[in-house]
Amino acid sequence: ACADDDTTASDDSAGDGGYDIALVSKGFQHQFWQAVQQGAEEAADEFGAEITFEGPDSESEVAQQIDMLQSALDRSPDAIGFAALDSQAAAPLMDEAANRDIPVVAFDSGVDSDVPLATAATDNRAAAALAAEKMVEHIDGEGKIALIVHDQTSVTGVERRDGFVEYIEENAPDVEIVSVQYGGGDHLESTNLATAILEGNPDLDGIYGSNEGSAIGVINAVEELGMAGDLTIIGFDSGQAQIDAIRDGTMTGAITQNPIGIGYETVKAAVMALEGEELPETIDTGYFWYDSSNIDDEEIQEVLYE
Amino acid sequence: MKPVETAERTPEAGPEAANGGATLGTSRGFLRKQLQQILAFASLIVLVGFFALANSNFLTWSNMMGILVSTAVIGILALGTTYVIITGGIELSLGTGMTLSAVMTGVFLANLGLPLVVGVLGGIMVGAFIGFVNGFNVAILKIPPFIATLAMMLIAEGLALVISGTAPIYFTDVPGFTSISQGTLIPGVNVPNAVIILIGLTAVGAIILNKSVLGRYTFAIGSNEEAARISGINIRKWKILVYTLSGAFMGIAGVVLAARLNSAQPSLGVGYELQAIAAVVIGGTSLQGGKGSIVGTLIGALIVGTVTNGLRIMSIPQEWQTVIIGLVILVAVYTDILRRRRQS
Amino acid sequence: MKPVETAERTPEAGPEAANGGATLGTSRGFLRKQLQQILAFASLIVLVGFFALANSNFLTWSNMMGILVSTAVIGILALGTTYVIITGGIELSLGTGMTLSAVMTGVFLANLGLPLVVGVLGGIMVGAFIGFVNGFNVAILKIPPFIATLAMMLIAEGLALVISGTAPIYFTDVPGFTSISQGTLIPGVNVPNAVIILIGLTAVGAIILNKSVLGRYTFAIGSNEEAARISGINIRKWKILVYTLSGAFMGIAGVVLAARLNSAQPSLGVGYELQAIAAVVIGGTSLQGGKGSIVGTLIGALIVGTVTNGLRIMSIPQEWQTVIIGLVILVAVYTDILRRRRQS
Amino acid sequence: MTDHLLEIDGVSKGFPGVQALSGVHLQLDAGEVHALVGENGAGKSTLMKILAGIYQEDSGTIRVNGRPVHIDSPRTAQNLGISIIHQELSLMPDLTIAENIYIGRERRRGLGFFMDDRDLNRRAGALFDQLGISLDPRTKAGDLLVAQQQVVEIAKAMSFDARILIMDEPTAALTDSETETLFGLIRDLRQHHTGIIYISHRLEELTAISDRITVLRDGSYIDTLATPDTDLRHVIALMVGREIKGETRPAVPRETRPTALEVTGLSTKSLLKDVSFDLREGEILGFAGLMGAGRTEVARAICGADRPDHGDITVHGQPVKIKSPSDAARLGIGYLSEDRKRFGLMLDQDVGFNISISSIPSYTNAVGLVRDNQVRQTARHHVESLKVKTPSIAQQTTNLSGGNQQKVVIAKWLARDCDILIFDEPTRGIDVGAKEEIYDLLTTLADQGKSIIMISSELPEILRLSHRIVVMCEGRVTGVLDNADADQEILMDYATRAGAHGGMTV
Ligand SMILES: Nc1ncnc2c1ncn2[C@@H]1O[C@H](COP(=O)(O)OP(=O)(O)OP(=O)(O)O)[C@@H](O)[C@H]1O
Ligand SMILES: Nc1ncnc2c1ncn2[C@@H]1O[C@H](COP(=O)(O)OP(=O)(O)OP(=O)(O)O)[C@@H](O)[C@H]1O
Ligand SMILES: [Mg+2]
Ligand SMILES: [Mg+2]
Repeated sequence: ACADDDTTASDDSAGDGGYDIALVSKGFQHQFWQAVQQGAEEAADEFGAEITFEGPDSESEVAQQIDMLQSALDRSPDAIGFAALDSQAAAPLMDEAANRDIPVVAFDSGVDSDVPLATAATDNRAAAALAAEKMVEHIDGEGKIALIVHDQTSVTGVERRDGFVEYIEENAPDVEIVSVQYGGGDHLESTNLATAILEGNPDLDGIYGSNEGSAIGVINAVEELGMAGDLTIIGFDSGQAQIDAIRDGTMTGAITQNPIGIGYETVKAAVMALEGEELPETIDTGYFWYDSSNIDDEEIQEVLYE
Repeated sequence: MKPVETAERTPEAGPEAANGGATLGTSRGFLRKQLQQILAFASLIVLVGFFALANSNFLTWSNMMGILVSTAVIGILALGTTYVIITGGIELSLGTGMTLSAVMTGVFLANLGLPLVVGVLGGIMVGAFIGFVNGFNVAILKIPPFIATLAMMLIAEGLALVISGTAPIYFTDVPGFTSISQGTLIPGVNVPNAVIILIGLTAVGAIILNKSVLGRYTFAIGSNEEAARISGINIRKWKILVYTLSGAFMGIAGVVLAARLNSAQPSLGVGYELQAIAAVVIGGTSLQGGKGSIVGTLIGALIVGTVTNGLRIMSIPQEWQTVIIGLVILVAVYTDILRRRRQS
Repeated sequence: MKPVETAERTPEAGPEAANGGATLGTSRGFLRKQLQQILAFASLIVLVGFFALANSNFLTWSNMMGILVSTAVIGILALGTTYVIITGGIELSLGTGMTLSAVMTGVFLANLGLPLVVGVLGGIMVGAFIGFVNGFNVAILKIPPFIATLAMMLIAEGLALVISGTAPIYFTDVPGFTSISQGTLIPGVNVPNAVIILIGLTAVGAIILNKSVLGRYTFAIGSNEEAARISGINIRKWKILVYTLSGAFMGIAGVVLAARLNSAQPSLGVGYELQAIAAVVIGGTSLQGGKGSIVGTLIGALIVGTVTNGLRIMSIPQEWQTVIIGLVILVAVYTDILRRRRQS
Repeated sequence: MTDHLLEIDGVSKGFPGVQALSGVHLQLDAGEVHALVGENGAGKSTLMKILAGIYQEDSGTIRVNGRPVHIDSPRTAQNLGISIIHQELSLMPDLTIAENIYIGRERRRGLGFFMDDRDLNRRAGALFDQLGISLDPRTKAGDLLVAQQQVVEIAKAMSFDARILIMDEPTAALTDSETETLFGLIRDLRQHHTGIIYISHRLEELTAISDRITVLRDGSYIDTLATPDTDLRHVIALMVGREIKGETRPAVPRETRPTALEVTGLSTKSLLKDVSFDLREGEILGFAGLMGAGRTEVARAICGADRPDHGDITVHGQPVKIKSPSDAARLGIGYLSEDRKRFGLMLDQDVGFNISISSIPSYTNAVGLVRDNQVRQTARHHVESLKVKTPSIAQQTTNLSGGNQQKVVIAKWLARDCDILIFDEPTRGIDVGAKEEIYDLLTTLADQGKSIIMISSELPEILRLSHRIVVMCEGRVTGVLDNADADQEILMDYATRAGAHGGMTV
């Protein structure tokens, strides 16, 4: 809508050497997003760009993210990296970016729009299915399990829940999901949730935590109840606590994405776009299963963060 | 002694003129009073000046509109709840009640395919109904406002998720819906409708508060509920009306939000109540009740919106943004306190 | 009339005995009053009974301890802030202030490697200092408590992130730290320390509120600040002390939280303030000030903790859990209102 | 015989722990001023609140013009033509005077949705003209002094054109000249056949204004007397059940004693100009003056409640800086405010709490905990010695009658044991019997060596107790007199040396 205001926007800051790239992510306080930022900064150093990195307080704050994207556009950066909490909500701003010739690279999960030139993301559904597969494997194909998910409505929350649940429904008829609850990724809340689930279902065989905070909540609960080792715990993402729990056997294993890679590839793609190079439509940054057997592999160590 | 003479002298110029109490005034006096209040908040002007100097992209038309648009939802919530707070109450179901209104608007328009006007009015009515229930619980059942609206906050949060099936409802197939927030009514001038709605509601809200019966009784109840009761005012009725009015504003905020996001997001909204109440209190309305102003509330919301936007534009690291916003609120309010103290 | 004779009759049995105003009492009377308050909240007992029938796993020792442990952090925050609320103030920096205390405990113990006791006391002192600053802003600068503590909420949130470098601080290398929450002091009896701390602080808190000069002045300030001032009470000093005390509780909550999570999570804490204030208000303390009780606060926190746990144990879908918790709060408080009305 | 305008028959009302009224009778005729008297807590206000629709009677009947009525809300009372001036001031501080007066009766415009504020102010202005009140209707009620609020309450009650007008201690906060104006108004109303129930503890007023007197004691009806045939001493005897001794004057002057408090050059921007006086040990120093003369402001400045712009204070010869009431309290200065609701009481706390709150640190044990037994003992002691009428010290002060609340505030300062006591209108709203007790108390305290400043708008009271009298007018001290040289005329002369303002005019 504001196309006529600002036609010369993208020329402004190229003068002082680097490109100005604004990244609007889905969060900033959590370790995962810090790792994405780290990767983005590495790429920025490498390609001589300047980046800013912002994200809303939680993954339900769609409106706050839209405000951040709006402010980022008003700053007239050379390119934008965007991890949409809700693609549709962002559609008008995507159009505005297109009108103002600001290239957009999507990251973390796809943006349902033809504006982004490329998407650097993890396939969350497939990753969650892998987690489910490992769960079934470790509880020998039967038993009761529960899910602690970080969000009920956000894309990542829904995909990591549905990918997991669908795999179980299709491949493991003898596995019963007794409870799916949501702790907002808050460590304390997730701990309390997991405690209550374990109290209510003492015969539980496994729990899956869908992000770092959720997984740590499960570990805390199991340790407090003195049940470490009694059941299979599958986590998601990394961080010191999960790594420690995998090493000491409390946690069976976890799925990790490649957050540093996501950040790196996003900035790299943005720079390439600004230099006029062709971009692949999707840049799969991949996901990995890690447990005590492969945690020290170089390939795994590269994608873990503490 | 000449009582008439003293009564005629300086009708508007008492110490109240600036402190937002209910004062009597002619239409001219009314406007002047509202303007005075805007000027009173020097902090807002200082902030705008500061950011304009710090970053050349700040003082563009597009960014000014951006600030207003991003203030719109919190601002509308805050306007409505100003009444509740002046009665000495509080409204914690603002955020999730707004979400429930947005979800119901989605049900009316996207799921049931009702006509645009009907669906929008329906959404606003849902907000008003939530407010009515709050008012009933507070005025008739005598449940403390904090508890009544806290419970409603949880109930609305849950219901929004239940009704929407925990998934956003999209308005993609509802033509014209997004233009409620994003379109522009005034041709040629690039002012988004969300901004026009915010300004319009401020005007309407200020008139209701300062000139209407409801407004007068709002102040009376907040000032001394017992005295208002023994003066023969039907406290229950007016309190319910105040909460219902606040609910209607909440419903409007829900519609504007949904139109902005082109979707009803069922898990949005927790925490908005605190931001809205903060805007009201920064704007000079007292949580003790009895004192307050609608224009002050708008300014309170704009102060927060401006700082947030300005810091983002300046690319300050996000953790520092939070610290700075905290400090700015403290300084802005303290300056205002000092100014008033000097005045009296 | 024979005032003397009547004055001797049933010194404790006035209508206040149950409503949490400050009353004078003997040590026996004091205990009796606290017990009465526990019994008063029939709703809690009804709730426990209901869940016990609904799910056989509910009424186990381990689950009871689980409820208490999961109530501990919010409960401790709520205990401290009860004082602030009785003075007529409010404390919004509870959640993030607690986080900042936890982070600083991490800095002291994990980063600087100070001895356990020093680090823990340091963390508590950080909380007390945050409270002190709040008290200063409220009592000396006369900034309304809502604003002063809202600003502090943001400042503490930002500082926790800045100081920790937005990464959790782990206590893995601090021997004995986790046992502050998870260990058990009393050998043989399986009561986690977090629970012992919660109960202990309730007892200490109730004695301070009901038997100390600070407690008496807390009620006086909340009842009528101006009258308290004219009565020769140094309002500024005692208000600062009240906020500092509340801050110390916040610091303790931070340490207990960190010990429970074995880490200081810098992004935790937003929203806890509302849960804590809710516990206080459900427990019968009035946001208008002047009325309140520590035991009531504990019960308020337990009501919320019990319902949350019970619904989780029953694996009710989470969106319905929220709705039900809202309804239970409404019913519990309304029942209590009815009971009091019938009593008088 | 025609029906009475109002007939109260066998009305009873109980509160938890208190039977406030039992079987009370009262008849009021058109054009009659019917005085209602009784000790503090006798049930006068309760009866009036029943008529005003604030409380409902437990049993008994009320008839208006012979028709039995059930007054279930303030609105019903208004519709029956009953209007009341409340004893406890009940204005909405954030609203203007005009808004307060016409609340609920505003003229509306625009489909009944908007207020006509111009009309409101015009009506209030006209009302004030008619009543001779010089207040700006646009002033916030919260900015008014107690006396001015009382004037507004009177104006509000008058604005109803009521057939039955209840006045619950309307003159408690007024000085003599304003009282005279009020009496003029009452006589007017009597001409217009309004029935008036008049409650006051200033018994001499009854002779001046009332036609009949009904006496209540402990919630029971005692007797109704025709004023012209009645000796006030008889009324007092019926009220308190015993004889009250007559007036005396203090004998021994205290000029030779050392100075306890010396104030020099006290000034504030708003009002006070160069106020200087001294207070001797063991002396009662009376402060006389009209409403707004600045006596309260002097007291507030001395006790640190407000900061004066200039002025020096010495206590027992030592120059002191008093920045807050807690400084004053530490120096042994206590201040009993004229506005007990705002500055005196914590209404939602109990009697024991209120009595002990100023002195609570002196009841702590070794670990700093309050010894509640001792607190209770002290509280009971004061409740007994001041004859505070309360079911127990655990009663909330908000449930006490006005006069008994006043006694609680006095007890608070007695418990604190100050050397210098400033009593601002200490007998406001207190019954004759209790007044005598307070006079005795003040005299005893002075004899024990305490120094007392007594601000009062009742000249007889000042003349009776004070060793010396300071008279103020418009913020200046216009005279300091020995009691022996003073009488009411002389005091009034000094008090009007610069012309009064801000109240009802004569
Ligand atoms: N709401 C209430 N709850 C409990 N007791 C009450 C209440 N209102 C009045 N009382 C009691 O009823 C009795 C009568 O009080 P009331 O106010 O009618 O006395 P009064 O004659 O007006 O006294 P005063 O001259 O002091 O104003 C007193 O003992 C008082 O404590
Ligand atoms: N509590 C107060 N708040 C604000 N102003 C006050 C207060 N008390 C006194 N004043 C100011 O002091 C002036 C003089 O009033 P003050 O009460 O001192 O007179 P007074 O001689 O005690 O008369 P009275 O008590 O009979 O009304 C008032 O006009 C007012 O401006
Ligand atoms: Mg009375
Ligand atoms: Mg005075």
